[in-house]
This record gives sequence, structure tokens and C-alpha cells, in this order.
Amino acid sequence: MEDIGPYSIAPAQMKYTAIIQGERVEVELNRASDFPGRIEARIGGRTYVVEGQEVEPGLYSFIRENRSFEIAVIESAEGYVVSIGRSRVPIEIVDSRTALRRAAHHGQDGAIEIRAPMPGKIVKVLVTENAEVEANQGLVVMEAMKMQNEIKSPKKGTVRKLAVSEGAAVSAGDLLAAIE
Amino acid sequence: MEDIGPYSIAPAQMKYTAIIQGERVEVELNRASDFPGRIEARIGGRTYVVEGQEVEPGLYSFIRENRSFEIAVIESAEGYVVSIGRSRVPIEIVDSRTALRRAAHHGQDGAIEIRAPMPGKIVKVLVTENAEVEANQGLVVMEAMKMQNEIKSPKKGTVRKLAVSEGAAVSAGDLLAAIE
Amino acid sequence: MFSKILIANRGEIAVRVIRACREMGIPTVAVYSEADRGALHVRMADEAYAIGPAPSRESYLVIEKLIDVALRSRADAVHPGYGFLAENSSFAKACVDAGVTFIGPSPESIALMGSKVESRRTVSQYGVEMVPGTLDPVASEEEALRIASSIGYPVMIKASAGGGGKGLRFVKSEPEMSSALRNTRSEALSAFGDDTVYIEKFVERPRHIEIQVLADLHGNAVYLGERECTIQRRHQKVIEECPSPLVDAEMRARMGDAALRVVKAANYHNAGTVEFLVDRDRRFYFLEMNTRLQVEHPVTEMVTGIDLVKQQIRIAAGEKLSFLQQDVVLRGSAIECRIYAEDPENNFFPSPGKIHFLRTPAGPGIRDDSGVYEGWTVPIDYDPLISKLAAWGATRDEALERMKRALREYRVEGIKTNISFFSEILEHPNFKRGEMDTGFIERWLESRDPESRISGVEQDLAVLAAALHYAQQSAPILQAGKPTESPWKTSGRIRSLRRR
Amino acid sequence: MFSKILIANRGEIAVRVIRACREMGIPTVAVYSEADRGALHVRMADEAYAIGPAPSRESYLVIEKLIDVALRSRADAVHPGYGFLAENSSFAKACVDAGVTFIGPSPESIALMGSKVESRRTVSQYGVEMVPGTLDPVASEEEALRIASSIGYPVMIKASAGGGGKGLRFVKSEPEMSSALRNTRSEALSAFGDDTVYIEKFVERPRHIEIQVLADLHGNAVYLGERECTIQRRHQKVIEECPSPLVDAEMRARMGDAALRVVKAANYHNAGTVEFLVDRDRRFYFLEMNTRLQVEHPVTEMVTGIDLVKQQIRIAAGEKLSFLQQDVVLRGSAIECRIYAEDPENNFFPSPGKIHFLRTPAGPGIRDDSGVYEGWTVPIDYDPLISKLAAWGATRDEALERMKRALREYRVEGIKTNISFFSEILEHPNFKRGEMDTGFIERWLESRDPESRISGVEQDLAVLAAALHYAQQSAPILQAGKPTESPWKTSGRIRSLRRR
Repeated sequence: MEDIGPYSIAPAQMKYTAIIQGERVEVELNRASDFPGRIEARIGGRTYVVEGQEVEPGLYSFIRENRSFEIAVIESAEGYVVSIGRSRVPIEIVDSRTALRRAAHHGQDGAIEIRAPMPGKIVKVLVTENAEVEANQGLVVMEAMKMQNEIKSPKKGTVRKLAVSEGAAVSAGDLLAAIE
Repeated sequence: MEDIGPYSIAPAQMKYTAIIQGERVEVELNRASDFPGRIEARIGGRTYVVEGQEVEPGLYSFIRENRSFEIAVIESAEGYVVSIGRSRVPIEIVDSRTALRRAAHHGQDGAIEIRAPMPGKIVKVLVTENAEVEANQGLVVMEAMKMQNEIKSPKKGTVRKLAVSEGAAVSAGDLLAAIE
Repeated sequence: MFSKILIANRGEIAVRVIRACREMGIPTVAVYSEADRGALHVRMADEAYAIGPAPSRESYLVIEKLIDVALRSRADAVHPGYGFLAENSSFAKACVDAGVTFIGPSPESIALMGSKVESRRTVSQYGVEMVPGTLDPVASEEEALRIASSIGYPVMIKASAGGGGKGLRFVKSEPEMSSALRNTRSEALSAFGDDTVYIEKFVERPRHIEIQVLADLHGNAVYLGERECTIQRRHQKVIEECPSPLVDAEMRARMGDAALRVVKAANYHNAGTVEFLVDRDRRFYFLEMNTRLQVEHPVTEMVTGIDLVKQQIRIAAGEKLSFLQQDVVLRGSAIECRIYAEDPENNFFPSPGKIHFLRTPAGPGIRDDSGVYEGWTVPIDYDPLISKLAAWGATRDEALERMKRALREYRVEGIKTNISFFSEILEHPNFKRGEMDTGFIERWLESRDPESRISGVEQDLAVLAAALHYAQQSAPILQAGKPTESPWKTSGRIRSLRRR
Repeated sequence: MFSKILIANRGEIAVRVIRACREMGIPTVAVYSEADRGALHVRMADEAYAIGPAPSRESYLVIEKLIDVALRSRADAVHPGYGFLAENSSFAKACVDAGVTFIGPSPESIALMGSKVESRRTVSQYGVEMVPGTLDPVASEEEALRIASSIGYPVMIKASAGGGGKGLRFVKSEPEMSSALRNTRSEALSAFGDDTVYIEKFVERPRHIEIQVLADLHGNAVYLGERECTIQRRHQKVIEECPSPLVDAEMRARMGDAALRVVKAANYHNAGTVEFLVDRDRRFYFLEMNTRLQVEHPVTEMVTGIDLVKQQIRIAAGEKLSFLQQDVVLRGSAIECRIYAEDPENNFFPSPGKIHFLRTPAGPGIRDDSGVYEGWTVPIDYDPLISKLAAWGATRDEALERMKRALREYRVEGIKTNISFFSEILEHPNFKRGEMDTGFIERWLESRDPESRISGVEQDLAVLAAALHYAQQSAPILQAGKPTESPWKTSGRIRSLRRR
């Protein structure tokens, strides 16, 4: 049997920036030294005291003010997908170094990149490069799992780039088109 | 989504010694380079061709001559516990270095060590050191999970060593007594 | 009884059939494509044979390969599941020709019911009411226009070889007829290799209710109540119930009687389903017959206590039905949700990929028929059904409450699913009252408020968990550790160490 | 109805109660000892309160702590589960005094049935037959000898405060009486704080059959059929069935009638169980009443369709029973196996520890009520029940076949369990025929051939898997890898990397 001895880790503080639905939230974690699993956190200026345990890999049980929460944190292409209750939110955590690096990458242009939401096959391309499109106009038709799905333009604009052709196999996240 | 690309590992051969129920069995694994998951093995002189996959951590799906087997390999204090069908067998795998090292450790005396089968508390010690005991005579009474269980001597002999006293807490595998 | 059964299918239905066989003491043979080597049905079966590459055209749909495995494995019967070759009369015939029992109806019954035009014509002779329309194929646009104006717009154009919601088109008025006819024909030709079409009157806001039947080789047939399958998306069922909140004992008896007449018309044996469209005046019309086990069979099993897969096997083995119509008793109420790997928040795009975490619901009244496991990568090549979750209750209310409870327990991480989508539907007041029609989901999706259901506290805790997890990757904070360890400080460790 | 329920228990039964509350829309409050912070019931409940160190004397058995949590959490009812404080009249009284509803009978009913001597005396006045013996406490050895010789040896000496197979001794003949009496008394005093004992005639090769009852606060009571609980080890039930293969409708009615008389005698409300001993002539004798939910309640739920936990809650809330005796219909047959963390190959030693791998069975007719999860460390501090596996079938044979199938699917690695022990019992011809008595397991264990069930091929494949796993630790052979990787050669990696 494994040793499940008492917790005795030194107190510590860690600071991060979380990106959730486009917004940046400052996070400060403080672990109390005297109480196993006790975390004091400041999230965007709000204070939380939580007793936490990683009960299964990536699955956290939090007790806060005697309310029990179960939260799953799963890695995704762009950080984490966090599930709490019925909700599921993508959250990216960056530490100071990463934040700097990412800042350098940003701010290129106003084009929206349309990426494949799933792996699949492009069965039809509905537009050409430089075409004008309306919001919700179909760009390409993808097939996966015996279903065809139209990928639509999120806004009115111009097809700046068309990255796929009919018959192409794409992976989730592959660039399909850019609309400006 | 993860890359689940094709297997393309170079062919290889590995040799081990397995210890199963006190017996040593020579094992030779040969991985074919041309067929994903194909293993050719010699186990104690018998030849097996198996198509294998680790479907979950420590859980192997073997297909041999079109029969499907599911085998779990779990680490234990003394190697592995392997489950196949309804059976569960402890198996130790040693490579040549380990085999040498273990040889040096062995062959001390003919005493049988009685170890705690579970973590628990010694509620009663029924014998004294150097006492003569019969086979199946109780040595100590342990309590765990609200149950008391008598630990018995596996053979007639003398209590060479008594490693616990009443009230002691023991972990699984702790030495309780040695009978010679 | 059979000495070995080959299951010519994959996924949850292959697992379901393996379970029935095991309970009957019959060894099972699985087949698998390259994408399915590690699939649950392969792990669970007694034997397993590879049958080719991932695309089903090259594996699960290749009749010769399946017959070959049946012969090599000495299986004396084949269970086709649903989908793939289950309603392919050539496959049934190939089994018969190879001396292997096909666990299903005769090839002739399959062929008859596979042609919607033929089945309508045959069934009409047995006094079963059907949606007004043509009994013969529509030959020309002129004929189509004439028929439509005689039965009245709007109408549906349907492919004779279609079914299950595929190959149909809504025609609101005369000007739409020409292109609708042309499109349906060309679609039907490319999808089914047969451009025969027919016309039916469009029934407004219908319900879809079907009768489960069992018929043996000795002329005995019973019906096992109905299933309400009205909740559909894109003509595909997503929630099914037994019994229907609409149907009472009298209506059930009339529908059951009509279904048994269809059984007779088709000279049918095996389990089967007779589908009806029900209009707002509770009149029901024959739609089609599914000559196989239905995806939604568990709700009937829970309410009748009868194992339909075992019955299929016994019937195929030549046994007589061991019970009569009066022995079939419905108890309580059951509901099924089809758990799909898809993203309801993104137009229901399929979501194949690796299941990183899986917790299935359990406890009283819950049945989960799954074809997946934690760590399995749901392949891109097949339909996205990963599990069928069913709940039984003494009343419909209890069944719904249990289903809601089970949906809350269900946790699938790594891929997206429609689990919380179901939780929302089950809260809908109309659904609770049993008021529904086949347009329920589409209308509801349009009116649905895409509110962020997450509260401020929940969002903050989600952020906290993510930050904690990020920190844990480099140095565990919460894991129980030995007193001497101080992993918090050891931030240099490789992040991927603790991944599995 | 209650606005919030505190569950004064842990493990699978706490999870069971949470599920019932959730289906009724009632928020739940869990309590947990230090050993149970990560337990399933804590994760699933809406609220959770720490109540002290691992030993139950310092946590789950401390009445003041539980009352304190009830008040702090504003729970208006407490469900005690079974075990711990479920049959403690002081706890029931403390709840009442604190203004919190105890979901169970009155403190007086608990106290009455908790004293075996008192309950025998009371019940005897209601014309319920009981095992011949004393209705009064045995005062002296002389009296014991006189009684024993009048009813005839062998006899049982039983502690009045005992029950559930604890505090009893077999006395074969006169010379054994003196020490048996002394030992039972001293054991009873140290275990229950009460050395009152009584004497019963020993019934040879009895069966243990019990009747489930439900009684409301308005004088309505029904019985819900019987459970066969004859398969026991060390007086602890391990397999239970509903209905009993021995009991027919006529006997069931007579037993049910006797049970309802016990309910009346005890002025009882709540769910409860009246236990009977049945001799070889199918005569039944009142043994004791359990004034709480029974571990084995799922088999009754599956066969009657009635959710006993919800009924308990409704009764406690003052609702009238919503059905009559004639509405209680038994359908099919159910069997339960208690899955314990114990080692049947090593004298059934408890086997606490970490569950490294867990796969629970599912599919038709299967219900798993579990209190554990993969990765959970089963604590050493509590009883070793990790899950209750139940199977329903249209017939007893089908229920047994389903149970065998489910046991085969069940996989627990890391700790030892009695799963394959059950598979063996279910194959026993006497068990299959329903022929059993309470000595079944002990006799079978003595005669059991401890053959190594493993075949030569299986053993070789086990060795192969172990060697492969050993090799995988240093360099994955079988894991899918990217074409550029050649991990086989990378033998220098740390073995523990891939562990989780």
C-alpha cells in the first residue's frame, strides 16, 4: 500500500494570468502551510478560500464554504478545457514569461481565421479567394463520422485566404480560410 | 486530437527471466518490424505469436490465433500481479543484472517469513519466540476494516523470530514472524 | 441453439450482442477494422478477426469478408446489429447461401420492406392506414404535380430506397416541385443507387411513434408496446421513450394490431419495428418497417422485462415464442438518450478523438450501453454514437428525474458530447408535459437563449482549478506526499511527467 | 418535503441516498472523516462537512458532531443509511430533540427492536411464531441449563443487544453451557455494553429469509416480498435474492402477514426488515427486525419497481403510502453480490489499498451501487464493502446468468476482491437449484478444490504480458508512436514515467 502520509509542504505563492473567453484575469495562489489542501486564491481581485484535492488525474474536488465542487481540467490545443457543473470553458494559463512571448506574436491583423472544428474531409468548397461573403454564408462542407457539416463565415467580409481544396483531409484546428 | 500515426519501431529482441509460483521461466520477446503490435515470444521453450495492444495503462489486449485475451499487469511490492480470465498470478520479471543481484540475496536459511497480508493493527500475539507451533496454529490476531483475522503458521516448526507486539500498527508486507 | 455467433458490427451494439450471447452461454466472434483493433467489442469478444482498413466500405460493409470470417471461425449464426449490413438483403442471402443462420428476417422480407414503394403497396392491402400519397413510383413531373394537387400541398417527396430520415424533401407548393423532384432523384441515385421516388402528404407537427414486434418462424407474433421517438434532430432520433406519453391502452392495442398486420404482410420473423406517423388528432399512419434490432430497443426491454436480443437469437434458432400477447405487461416508464461525440454548442459538429476521462452513471434504474472506454480514441470513420443511456422509473416523472440525475453523473472529457444538451431538453416544460412533435428540437434551438450558464463563482473556481493544474504540472501542490518532499519548489520538472 | 438532507454515513450507501435525494430535487449534505476527504460521497454531495479523524468512534459515530452539522447546514432531515448510527435510538432522539427529522422509525421502535429479549416478548404477543426459547433474560447458569434441557440441545445463546450475526454462541450439549454462557456475556458486555442474554433452540441447516416492509405515520403498512439471504459467511450475508427460490405465493402471504404483525407490535414506521429463520419443513420463525434500510434493498427495488430510499424520505416527511398491498407486484428475479475488498484465497483477509484500475459492469439488467472510483484508496478504517452488484432477469436463471456475465466484466486491480469467489458460487449446482442453508459457504469452502484455474496457455500469456509490461516501462513497444520515434531503443528512461 502507498504511503498516504500527512501533507507537509512549505507555504508558497504563485502568480499567473488566465485567459478566459478573451479576458485576462490575474490569479494568485497561496497555499497555507498548516492545513492540508487549503488554498487561498485571489482571482481577478476576488478572494477564495478553497480546500482542494486532485481526486483523479485532472479532476479536482473543491470544498468552499462547505459547498462541494467537482472540476475537470483537460489539456487542449490552446490550453485547458475546464468543466464545472454543466459548463465547459476554455481557459489558458500563462506565466509571466509566456505572457511576454505571446504578446510578441499578437497584433498582426484583423482577419478572423476559420479553423477545422474536427478532423475530417473537405467535400466541397463553396467560395473562392477574395470573394465577398455574408455572415453565416457557407465556406466549405466538411465530412466526419458520416455527417456533413457546413462551415460558415462568422462575419461579413472578404475571403482573404482559402487554405483547403476539395478532397483534402484536415485535422482539428487546421486553417480552412481567413475572413477579413 | 492526438497523432495516432502508424507504428514504425525497429525490430528488437529482449530476454528476461520470469518467476512465477516459485518457478523460473525464460522469456524471449521478438517484435516484428512489419506488423504493428505483432510479438513473437518464446516462453519456457514454447512459441507464441501474439498481436498485442496496451489498451489502457497496464491493460493488454492480446489476440492469438484469433482468440481475444485481456490481461492486466499491476505493480505490486514483489513485481507484478497479472490477471487473466478469473485467475490472478504474481509474476516477477528480472533481467540479467537483476537476476545476478537477487541471487546474492537468496539462499540464507530455510525459515519462512510470515508477513502481514494487509495493513492493520496487531490485537493479540498468540505465541512467544522460540515456541514450537503446529501447522495452522494461530500466531497473531490482526484487525483491519472492522474484522479480526488470525494469522496462522503455514507449517510445523519453531518461532525463530516474533517481529510484532500487541497494539502495533503494521503495513501490508511487514514481517510478523519467522517459522523454521 | 447456436454454437458460436459472429457479430457483424462494431461499437455499442456489438457489445450489447456479446452480452446477450454470454448470458446464453454462446461464444462470440468479433470483427474489426484497422481503426477498431482496441475497440471494446474486440476486447470483450471470445474471438476477433481483422477485416480490413478503417473505411466501412472496405471492412464492415464487405459481405465476402464477413462470410469468410463466419466460415473460418465456424460460427453458425451471424448477428448484424443495426446499420451497416443489417437491412441488406444480399447479406442475409449470402449468409443463408453459406449455411450460416442470419439472425434477422428472410432476405425477401428485408427486400420488401427496404423498398418504401413496395412496402406501402403491400401493407395497404392489409388494411393498415398510411399517409395519403402514391402507392406507385412517380414517373414524371406532370404526374407528381397531379398527385400533389389531388392530395393537397404541402407534400413530401421520398426516395423508395430511403428511410430513417434519409432521402426526403418537403414541397410547400407547386413551383417548388420541379427542383425538389430532381434533387431527390439525383440524391437517391447517388446514395442508394435507385432513383425511384414517391409522394406523401405532409403531416404537420407529427409525432413519431413506433411499435416493437417479435415474430417467430412458426407464425406467432406479439407486439411489445410502443416507443415515442418524436424528439429528433435532422430526422435522427435522439431521445426515445416507452411508453409514449400520448398513447393509452386503447390506442396501443389498435397500433399493435396494425403492426401485426404489417408483420403478416411482410411474412416477417425476427424482432422488428413498425414506424407510424401520428397526427394532431392522434390518427396514426404506417411509415416504414425496420427489419432489425432498433437502436432504442433498451427502453422496451426495461418496460417489458423482455431481452430483445436473446429473443432474436431464439427466434433465429427456430424456437417458438415462449409467451403470448397477454403475457406482455408494461411496467413503469423508460427513456433513452443517445450520447453522441458531437458539439451542440458548435452546430453539432462531430467530435471524434481521445476520451481522456470517462465516468458513466450507475445506481437505481440506470442502464448504460456503451461502446467506449477511458483512453479509447473515438474514430473519425464511424457514426458518433458512443453510448446509450437509459433510465427506468415507476412513472414517467421518475424516469425523467433519474435520467437528469444520471446525465449529471455522466462525465466525458477530451471529446465533446451532447450530455448537457439533453439536460436542457429534459427541463423544457413542454417536454415534461409530453407535448412534442418532430420539430421540437429545431424550434427550441432557434428560441434557445445561449446564455452562459456559468456563474461568477463557478467561473472563478474554474480559473482557480486551471491555475492549480498548471502549477501541479510542474510541482504537485495537492497530491499527498511524503513529509520530506517539498515538490512545490521543484518547478523545474517536465510538465508532461504526470500526464497519462 | 424536506429542503435539505444530511446523510450521516459514508461509502456506497451515502452515494445511494444522494442519488435518491437528487432525483427528488433535494440538496444533500455529506459528512466525512479525514480518511474520506476524497471519497465518492463527498464529491457527489452538494455540501460537505469534515467531522474528525478516521476512526468512526471519533467521526461517524459522534452524535453531537452530526447534529452540529445538521444545524449548521440547515438540513431539516437526516438519513442514517445502515450501520454506524442507523439503529441507535439515542441518535434518533437527538435528531428529534434538535428539531431535525430522523429518516427512520421512532427512537422507541428502535430501542424496542434493538433489545432482542424485548422484541421477542413483544412480538410473541402478536401471534408471530418464533424459535422456541426464552422470552426473558437468562438470570443464571442453572436457569440456562433448565431451559436448554426443556427445549432440547443443541441451543444458541444470544446477546439481547446483538444482531446481524454478532454476539451468539452454539451450545451442543450440557457440558458446554457454562463457558458458552460466560463468553457470550463478556463479549456482549464489551461489544454492546449490555450482558443480557437469552436462549433459543438451534435450528439445523436453516435458511435466512426476510420480509421488506414499508409503514407510514398514518397506520398504513405493506410488505414488499421477501429476500433470500441464506448465503452467508461468518453470519454475514454475501448473496441475496428476491424472490427466494423456496417461497411460493402462499408462503409469501403468510410471512408478509407475520411481518406486518411485527410492524404493528413495534408501532413501526419507515422501511424495515423482519428477519425469519426457515427450517427444513419450511416453517418460519421470527428472528429480529432491522429498523433501517437494508444493505440488500436493491434486489427488492428491482423486482417491485419501488424505490425504497425515496419511500423512506416520503414517509419521514409525513406522506401517506401511495399504494396498497395489492399494487405490490413482483416481476422477475434479482440477485445481489456484495463486492468486498478482501482476499478469498487468503482466509478472506481484508484488502484495503489503492484501486489502480476499475471497470464496472453495465448493460441490460445490471445495477452497480458503488462507493469507490479508480484511484481511490480504500481506507483501512471502515468495513470492506466497496460495491453492491445486482442483476435482474425475467427468471431466476436469467438473473444468475446476467450476474455471471457482470462478474466477468467486473475488473478491480490493485486490491483483492471476492468477485471470482462469487463466480464460483454461482456455478455450484446446489446454488443453481436454489438448495441452500446458512452453512452453504463454510461447507463448500472445506470441500472446494483449490485447483489452479489457470491453463498452460493462459499462464504463458500472463508471463508474456508481464515481460512486455516490464519492457514497456523502459521503452514502449506497443503504444502508438510517431514514425520518427524509436522508443524501443530508449531503454534509459525512468521506469516510473508512465505510471499514474
